Amino acid sequence: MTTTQNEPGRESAARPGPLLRVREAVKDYPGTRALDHMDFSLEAGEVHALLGENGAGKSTLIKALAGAIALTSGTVEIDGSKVEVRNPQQAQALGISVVHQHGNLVPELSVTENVLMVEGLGRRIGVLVDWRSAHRRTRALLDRVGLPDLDPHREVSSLGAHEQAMVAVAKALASNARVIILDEPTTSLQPAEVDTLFSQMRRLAEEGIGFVFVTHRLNEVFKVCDRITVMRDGGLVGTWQAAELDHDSLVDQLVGAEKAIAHEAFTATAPPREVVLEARGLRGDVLRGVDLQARAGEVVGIASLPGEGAGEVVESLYGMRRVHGEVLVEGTPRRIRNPQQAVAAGMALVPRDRLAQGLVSDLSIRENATLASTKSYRTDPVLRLMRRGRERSEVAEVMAQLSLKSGGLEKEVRTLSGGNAQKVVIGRWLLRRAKVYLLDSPTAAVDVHTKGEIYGLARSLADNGAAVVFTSTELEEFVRVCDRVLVLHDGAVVGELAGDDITVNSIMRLSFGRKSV
Amino acid sequence: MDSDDESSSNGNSGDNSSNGDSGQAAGPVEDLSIGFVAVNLNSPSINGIKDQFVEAAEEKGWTVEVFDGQGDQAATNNAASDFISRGVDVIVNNSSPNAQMTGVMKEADAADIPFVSIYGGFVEGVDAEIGTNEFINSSLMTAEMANRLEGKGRVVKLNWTVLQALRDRDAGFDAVMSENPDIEVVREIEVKVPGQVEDSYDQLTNLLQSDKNIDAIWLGWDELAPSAVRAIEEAGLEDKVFAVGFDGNSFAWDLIREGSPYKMEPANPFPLMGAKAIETIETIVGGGTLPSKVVYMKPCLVNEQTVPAEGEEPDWENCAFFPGEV
Amino acid sequence: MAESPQATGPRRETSTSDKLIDVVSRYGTIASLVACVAIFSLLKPDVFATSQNFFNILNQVSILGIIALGLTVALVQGLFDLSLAGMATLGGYLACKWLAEGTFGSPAVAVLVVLALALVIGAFNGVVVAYGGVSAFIVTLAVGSILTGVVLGVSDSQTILSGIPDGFLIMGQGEIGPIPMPVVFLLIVAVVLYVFLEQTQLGRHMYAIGGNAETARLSGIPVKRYALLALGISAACAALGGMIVAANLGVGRPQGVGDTYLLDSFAAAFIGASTLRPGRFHILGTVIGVLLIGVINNGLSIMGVETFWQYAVRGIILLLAVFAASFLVMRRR
Amino acid sequence: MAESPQATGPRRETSTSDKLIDVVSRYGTIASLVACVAIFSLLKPDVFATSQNFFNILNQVSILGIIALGLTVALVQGLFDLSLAGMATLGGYLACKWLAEGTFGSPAVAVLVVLALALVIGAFNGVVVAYGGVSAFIVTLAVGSILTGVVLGVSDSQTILSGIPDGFLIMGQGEIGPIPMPVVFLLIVAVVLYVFLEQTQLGRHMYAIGGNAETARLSGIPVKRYALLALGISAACAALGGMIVAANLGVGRPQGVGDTYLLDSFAAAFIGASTLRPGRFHILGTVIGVLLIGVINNGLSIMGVETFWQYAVRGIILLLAVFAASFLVMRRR
Ligand SMILES: Nc1ncnc2c1ncn2[C@@H]1O[C@H](COP(=O)(O)OP(=O)(O)OP(=O)(O)O)[C@@H](O)[C@H]1O
Ligand SMILES: Nc1ncnc2c1ncn2[C@@H]1O[C@H](COP(=O)(O)OP(=O)(O)OP(=O)(O)O)[C@@H](O)[C@H]1O
Ligand SMILES: [Mg+2]
Ligand SMILES: [Mg+2]
Repeated sequence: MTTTQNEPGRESAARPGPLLRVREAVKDYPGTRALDHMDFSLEAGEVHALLGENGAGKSTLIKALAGAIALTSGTVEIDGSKVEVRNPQQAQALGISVVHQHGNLVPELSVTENVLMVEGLGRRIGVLVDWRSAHRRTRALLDRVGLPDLDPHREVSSLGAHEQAMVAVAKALASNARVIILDEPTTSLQPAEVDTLFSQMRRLAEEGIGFVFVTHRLNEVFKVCDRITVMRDGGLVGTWQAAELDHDSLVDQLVGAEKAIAHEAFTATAPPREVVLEARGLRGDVLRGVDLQARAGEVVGIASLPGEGAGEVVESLYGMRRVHGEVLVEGTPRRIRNPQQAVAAGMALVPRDRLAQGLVSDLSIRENATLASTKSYRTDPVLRLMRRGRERSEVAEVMAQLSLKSGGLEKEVRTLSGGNAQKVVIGRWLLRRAKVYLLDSPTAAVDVHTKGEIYGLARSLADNGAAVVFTSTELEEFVRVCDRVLVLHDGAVVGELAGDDITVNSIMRLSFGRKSV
Repeated sequence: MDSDDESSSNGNSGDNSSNGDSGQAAGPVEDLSIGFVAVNLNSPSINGIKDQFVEAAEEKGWTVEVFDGQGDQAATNNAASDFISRGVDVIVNNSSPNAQMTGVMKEADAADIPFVSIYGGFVEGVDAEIGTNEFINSSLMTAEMANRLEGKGRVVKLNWTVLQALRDRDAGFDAVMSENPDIEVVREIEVKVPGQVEDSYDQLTNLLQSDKNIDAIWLGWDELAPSAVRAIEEAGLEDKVFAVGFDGNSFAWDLIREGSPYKMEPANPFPLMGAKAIETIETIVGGGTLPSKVVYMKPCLVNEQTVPAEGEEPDWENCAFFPGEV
Repeated sequence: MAESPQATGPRRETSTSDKLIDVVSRYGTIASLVACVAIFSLLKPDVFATSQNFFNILNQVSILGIIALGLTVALVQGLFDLSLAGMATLGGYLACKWLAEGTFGSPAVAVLVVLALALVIGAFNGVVVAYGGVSAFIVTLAVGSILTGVVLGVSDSQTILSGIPDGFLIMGQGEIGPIPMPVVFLLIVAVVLYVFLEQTQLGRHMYAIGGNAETARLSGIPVKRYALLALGISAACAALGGMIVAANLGVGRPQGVGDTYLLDSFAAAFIGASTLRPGRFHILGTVIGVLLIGVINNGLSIMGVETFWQYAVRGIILLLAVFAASFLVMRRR
Repeated sequence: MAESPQATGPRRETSTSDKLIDVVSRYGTIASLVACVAIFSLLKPDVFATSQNFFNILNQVSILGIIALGLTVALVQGLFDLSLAGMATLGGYLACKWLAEGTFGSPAVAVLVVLALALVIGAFNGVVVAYGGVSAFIVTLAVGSILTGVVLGVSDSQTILSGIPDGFLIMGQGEIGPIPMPVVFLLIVAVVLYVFLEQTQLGRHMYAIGGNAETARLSGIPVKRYALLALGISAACAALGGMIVAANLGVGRPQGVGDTYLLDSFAAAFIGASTLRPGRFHILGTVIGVLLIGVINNGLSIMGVETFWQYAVRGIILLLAVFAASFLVMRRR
């Protein structure tokens, strides 16, 4: 393992050591070593990217720093002196504030209560909550993360995913932290929101706060980070100044030279064939008459700003929303009022929210994988006994094809890292042999290597005769995988792009409602 | 009897002449092993019977194994079957309705083991049943209530007719009321069980609020007495309305002694039943004959004059039952 | 295990029909309550719709109310408290026993000692739940069984009727102006717990824990201690309810006191959870639930409806009331 | 509204002790069961540790077992079924009534009709829960109240004592070889439900729905229908249990039959959920839970322990048993 240790550039104040340092961190889970003698350090005033493949151990390291889990062995230092971080309270006392990958907010509570959960709401006359000042403080914080118009009384469950992500950031900013750790905060953010976040990070870094920033989007790394640490298999690969690396060399470090893949294109090589999916005049709460066709062999992208139609099209096609309009699969009109009918019509959904909509975390990989195709493993329609042997072998086959990394197919899905969990969801529909694949941000929180695999998968699904509908919050992905992109604005299709016309700029312009490309 | 005891006594045995006389004893019996099952020893009266029985049996040098079904009749029956197959000398049923133990009786009969019950209600197959005649008790008590009303007035009845003993009391009530056309039964309230204490209080409160012209309240059992008294007092009717009931719980005697609107009840001699059962068993096992398979015990009338001092019991042997005896 | 269904999933913009649905679902149980009152008033105007009966209903629901409000605090954190039946029985019995035997001369002291004991027992429940990791359902069931046994043992199954001082009975039988004391206690408990849950940091943390315990923990809230607090409050309210029952009837019963209220208090809290703020347990909702149950019981009893009909009709009304509220919420999801 | 048994806290563990912890937590309740058997056998070897008492215990737990196993199916989907008390009472009563009155000549037909009726009532519960969106807790509470009223009304509070044919009584009093009939029914129900939940498509779907209903729905499973199925099975088992009680006693009681088993069946299922597969309700676990409760009850009764001690000791043993299992699981998380 070659490690290039670089001295931190700025803010070399008279301190005995770096702001935060982890030495020889080890974390064992039953059957897995999630952290393996990991070293990491953070300077005041820097934005430090923590990168690695899915399952590399990034979140584990962060959870240990947050006091959410205890390290099996290893030490944590603040300003050069050893500290104990046995629980979240201690982490907070040490000035460490974290936006975790999942579960930062309590959806039932108001924005204010979430944002001030760590800090406290503040009191008046003894014990009573001083709501007025709490809302005022919250509004100020929301202002800083670019949500000046968000009503702090609103319940978090009523917010969109992107708003929730920014509220989580506001929550982290609320404390007077010296270290702010952001575990994949940009997964559900739009480009403009990402920019807002970055400008806040830079502003706070200038005030001396140290940031640890986890992402799978490498362009973000070069936009905002000073230093980069790469992890693999729970251990350290190396730490570099951002300027020392470019995109390709970073990818090499991330996935290991032997696995590195080129800027392969995943667009079609053969012309599309017959129409598999057709929707006519979809109309609903958001959609205002959307038509759509997807042919065998093509990947059709659907892009829009959040809430302006892309997500709604997917949900409507899958029966999750009541809409008017006609849906035909392989030329036959299908009545799709619920997901069950959608599945029966040959559709498959890879949902955006993997944990809440895609997986049953307490069930095994096998049981999750065959959830949509139990019918094909049962002995007969009366007794409905499950043929486990066949189930096991077919799941094993598909998961091998997807190169799933797991401790065994009988392991509970909850032990999988993000990308591997996503493969289980995709595997579910491969086992079902669906005709129409609705991939709703399938690469969210997926590492760069697996992303490539998923693009390849989308392509091979199309090549094998399926229609693939694709959405993403990363516009470059449309460019890489889609043969055609429909751009929606305010619930209507405002443009269709194909081939070389698909560019980040053209999608962006159209989605803001500018008709001409 | 507390309402949740599955006790019942049966009025149609046709023979209620025996009164403390358990026939010809046939000499002392030693070394008996007794399987004693109770459906629920939570109830003070059932527990009292058990205590007396065990005490008296141990004095004789018998061994008693007690099983408490804690409200589960099926478990109680199983325990009895178990005793039978283990070969005890006698099965004693404390307060479970015998009608629900006919399976056990058959097994006992096949194994030639006597089946004696206390407060189980007579059914075919019982070798001896010790209890009280609730139809008679109720007829007397209801008649006494009618006398107090001088044959005229408005009455409310609260009961829970699921239990046989309480049904017998109901029948006594109906019998006497049909003889008293000038007494109007304003409302017959079926109490909700469990929750009987609260329910009787709420129901009476609601009733007395709309209808102050009530003269007497008839309670199926005296667990309801404190709530009835409270409802009467709260409606400001303590000088007008009185209540009568049954059973013989000491807190009911406290109410009678204090001069509350709860005026009288027949108190069943639960403490004597254990000893009476011992006597009866001795007769049966010793080869003697019982004058009747049903041994009815005489209750004591408890009213303002006869109520025992606090912490004491009536003189079960010599107490008065008919009001005229007081 | 407990995943709140509305946490994730598709969200829609609010339309006019959504707003209407929202109103209906929020006020469904309240509408049912109003409907019940109206119907009973029409059928028995001279008896039901009197101010006396108004206080009468309040009096009759006050014990259920006090117990159900305490339970609401536990349910906010997702903790089922089944020990409240045993706790209420124990509380009422012990206060009577100690006062009748002169262990404590002053009723106020006896009441406070019982409340303190209840807090300790409830906190014990909380310790086993939070630090032992056992589900509250089974812990409180077991502790309830222990309490039932203890009170039977202590009492030798004997009911206490005499020797209970008037100073204690006043808790159940006294009045302040036209308001019966049990109602006064109900009001105090309702106001205190309302302020506690809605307006204090502790209460808001309880909602945070109930919403997502892991998020609360990661936010530095000492999650475990709150189980002690919630189950302690629930136990104290149950004991208070039990003491008021004892004071109301003037008897210290060693069994069956609390069991009467066990299922009804859950019913009230669950009705409350489909009122105003669908899916959340809250004090105002529980109050509505308690009133609904009280009005149904009182109305049916006043009309002289047969007992078996009372069971059946009560079930049907409950079903309709909650259905009215939930049906539309669900459609909206 | 689901019960969340997992507590949260600092997690620390070493891979060395992992396996041990795993074993202890999985087998904690089983170890408690073995310990109880050992202790009672030592204290009363001649009575407790006999093959006859073995069947006796099985016989005693069989009704609880049948009801608790049905409930387990509902709990797998996170549905609390409180109507099972009323359902058991109704089932036992109706079978007796119809047979005594000659409505059905054949006991088998009467039993099947009652089971079908129970399925329908359970499915009704399911309809209100799934399509009405009301929490199962309150629906089944309300329906239980309705059933209680109906059976009291139908029976006029009268117990059916005579006219019940032997062909029916055999269900509760007969034997196959040395095995009492109730035990035979328990075995059948346990095996059928075990295969159903573990080995069939429907069972698989139920676990998926219980784990994450939204995921199950998006995988094309008709989620709502499963509430009908689960509550139907639960109701049918309750009715079967009630009929076996009636056959065992030889009487049709209109009141209180099912209530005896309500809380114990929840206790058994929750004990089961901390056995072998911590956090999951499953048949084998419930069987262990039922046996544990049965052994405790039988042992304490055989020893002639005073009633109040039985309550208290039972509570303590339950607490210890579940604590043994859960404490370590929690530490591992
Ligand atoms: N609770 C757990 N039990 C067992 N194994 C776990 C647990 N949590 C994480 N792991 C394992 O630890 C390893 C590191 O996981 P971690 O979540 O830290 O990865 P990550 O780098 O954050 O990945 P991603 O980019 O997908 O978020 C993975 O192999 C994962 O399967
Ligand atoms: N309008 C309809 N016409 C015909 N069949 C229908 C209709 N609506 C629903 N169904 C079918 O009836 C069954 C129950 O429908 P429902 O929408 O309630 O299912 P569900 O349990 O909600 O399933 P899902 O998980 O898909 O929402 C499904 O099999 C569905 O295909
Ligand atoms: Mg991660
Ligand atoms: Mg649906």
